Amino acid sequence: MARINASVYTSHVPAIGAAIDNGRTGEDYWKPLFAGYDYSRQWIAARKPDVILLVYNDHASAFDANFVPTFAIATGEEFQPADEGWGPRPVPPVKGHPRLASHIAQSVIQDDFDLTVINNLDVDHGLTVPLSLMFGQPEAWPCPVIPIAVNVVLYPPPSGSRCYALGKALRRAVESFDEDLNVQIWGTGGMSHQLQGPRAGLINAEFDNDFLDQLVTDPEALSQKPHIDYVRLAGSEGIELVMWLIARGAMNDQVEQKHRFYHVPASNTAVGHLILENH
Amino acid sequence: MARINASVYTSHVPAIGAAIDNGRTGEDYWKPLFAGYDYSRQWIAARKPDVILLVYNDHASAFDANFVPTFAIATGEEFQPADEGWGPRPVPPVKGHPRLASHIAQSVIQDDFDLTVINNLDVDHGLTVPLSLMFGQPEAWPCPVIPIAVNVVLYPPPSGSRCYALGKALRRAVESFDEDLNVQIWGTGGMSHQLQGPRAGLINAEFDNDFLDQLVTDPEALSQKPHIDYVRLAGSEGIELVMWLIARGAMNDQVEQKHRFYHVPASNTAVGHLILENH
Amino acid sequence: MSLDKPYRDIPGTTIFDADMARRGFALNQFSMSLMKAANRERFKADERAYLDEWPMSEEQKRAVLDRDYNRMMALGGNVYFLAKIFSTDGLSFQHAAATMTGMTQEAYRDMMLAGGRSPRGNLYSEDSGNG
Amino acid sequence: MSLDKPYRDIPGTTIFDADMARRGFALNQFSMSLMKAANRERFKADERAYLDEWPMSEEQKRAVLDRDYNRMMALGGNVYFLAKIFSTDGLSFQHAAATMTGMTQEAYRDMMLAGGRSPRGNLYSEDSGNG
Ligand SMILES: [Fe+3]
Ligand SMILES: [Fe+3]
Repeated sequence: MARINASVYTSHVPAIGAAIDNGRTGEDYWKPLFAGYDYSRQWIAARKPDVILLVYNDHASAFDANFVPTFAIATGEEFQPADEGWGPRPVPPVKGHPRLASHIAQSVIQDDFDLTVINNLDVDHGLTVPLSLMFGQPEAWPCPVIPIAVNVVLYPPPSGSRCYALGKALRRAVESFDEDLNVQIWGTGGMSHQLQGPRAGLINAEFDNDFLDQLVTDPEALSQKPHIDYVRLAGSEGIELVMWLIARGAMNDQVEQKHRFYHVPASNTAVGHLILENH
Repeated sequence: MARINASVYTSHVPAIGAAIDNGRTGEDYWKPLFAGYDYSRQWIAARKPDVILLVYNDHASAFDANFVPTFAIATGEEFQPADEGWGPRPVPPVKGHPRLASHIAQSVIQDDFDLTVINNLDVDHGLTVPLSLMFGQPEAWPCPVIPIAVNVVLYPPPSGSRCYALGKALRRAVESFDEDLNVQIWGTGGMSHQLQGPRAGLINAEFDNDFLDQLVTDPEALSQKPHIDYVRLAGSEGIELVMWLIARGAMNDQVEQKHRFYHVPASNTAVGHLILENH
Repeated sequence: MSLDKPYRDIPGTTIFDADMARRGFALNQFSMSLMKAANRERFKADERAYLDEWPMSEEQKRAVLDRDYNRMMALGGNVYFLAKIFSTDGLSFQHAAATMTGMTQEAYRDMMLAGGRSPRGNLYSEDSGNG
Repeated sequence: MSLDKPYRDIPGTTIFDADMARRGFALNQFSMSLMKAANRERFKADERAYLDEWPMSEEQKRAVLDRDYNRMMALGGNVYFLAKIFSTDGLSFQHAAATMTGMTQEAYRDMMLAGGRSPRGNLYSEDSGNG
């Protein structure tokens, strides 16, 4: 049977992707950020997953204003890096896992989550920047990835508790798959940031660190946090953090924290990162 | 405040649209079918709705195999009849109600239904045939329509109980809208039919009539009927009937039945029709 | 354990589930492409050449060329997508349904006029064929 | 009663909700169109003419021509869509964010390096402007 053994949480700032792609990771501005992922690259080399469920959001790349799915899962064979307006990132295509993805779709819909099922999907920095942070710059990504796209652009996104419940449904789906697979689930986006309006540049380190604490120790209570708290306290784009609750919901109540990192700034954004294991 | 006062249920067979569009409603084959809607056209002329929430499914017209939303709502200004392969039906464009539709989307997503929000959408026979049956052939449809599209093509569709619960959420959304509007909700598709394979042509009049009975008197119990019962007993396309539960869920527990009609066949399909009012 | 597929024992019926959709993706997208008049023309002019533009299996292409709808469905086709093929041929849903049952269109139409195919004997595989 | 919009009292912030999305639909779709190189060329060659192909309000077109991002957002634009405009101009997200705040890009960058804009005084409209 397939099992979710670990989860990774990380911001997915586009400027991080650009720094990697342009060989600028050694610059003073970027060094402290990438140092925060040194442990992570060793950890994942040692605990190589067979498949990653990667929870992220599209940023007006694959989805336009005409079609906004709250939750979507991609069941295709391969996903190309999206052209976000300056050419696609020079990273490998992302291989999917059609059989597991189809199984999850069927299971989770029967569990009363109203997924949109997608086959082909171009994946933007929301999905590829976390892969780069964790795996560096390989010729090919080391394992298949199942994209799970969440609307956090058009208000309202799904509630924190809905996201947390989806995580539990994803876990049930994975555990009913008949092949032995070591599965990881990643939650991406956040932490505090606001990219728009006179308040752009808001960073709330206290909010972010409380969120990191609570995600590890009391995710159930954290899942009750209303949207207004995210957008008011963590910035209009800080709402991306609800996606972390999907990954956390798929884990045990009690987890082991293997790594934690927090850094300001990456461009306009606070960067947070956690690695949690089930035991 | 807006209110859902009545609901209409009807099959949406494409051949019915063709019979209307080609002036063949007086033929022996079609006469008994259209006679079943005589009362309905008078009823709706007397109880003219301000807006209709029209629950239907797309039949590989607007959505291809790459994008399958479980529940979608269309918030646009106007929807064109889809070209289903032999030119669009010669019926008026369908006007939307963007303000109410946006309000419903926001409300229902906050109520933990994972809607896909669509702006522009070409609407196929699933939506236009019910309009033709109820309104005949006017120059323009007499009121705005909000399309609510449900996946019943890719298995699994949403469960009966999920559909019934969505109806209740739609009602809460309508009742929190700040304008006085007389709203109807229509559930379309079904009844028993199978369009594929050696078992094509299956009609189960007993199943259909039991469904009509129970929809009126005990929808809560009916909503528990599992998918396998629909596809086994009412044909692979009989599963469309789950969409009637959405409309029924938006009504009172106790309703007044104004009209009931059942007829076999329309092409490959059994035709069922109900009009229910709240009091 | 894997997901139950209790619908596997319904006789004469293919349920279009996520596994089938995966298998039939290119076949269904090819069918969808026939909603555009220009593509219909190209398909009619040279069916094989048009099919060869799609990443479909040889089996799937053969089933399309043969207009074998039961085979297309066994290979992941869904009837609402495949409808674009028989529409291109100028044929009705009832005609296509008849061919899938192995009946003549007349016999199928008469069966429908008489109330359709009976559920009796047609609900479970073990009692299929008696209906 | 109507839906609460409790986010209305967040200072300096436009929440892109369904009402805003409706208002900004054409503006956002225009922005999306700039993801294609050919459209970027046409837009650069004659911005006004390209904008006139879209069913946008005069106000929205004016805001685009002026690169007034706050105005675009007030008229239903969303920053991820509008990003296609400043990308076409060869400008970064940080540059665009700076213009929205009325700060120079340098001052904005320094603020970010020093830990970003403080939440103090920036959470509720009544205490905005003190931050
Ligand atoms: Fe993001
Ligand atoms: Fe239908």
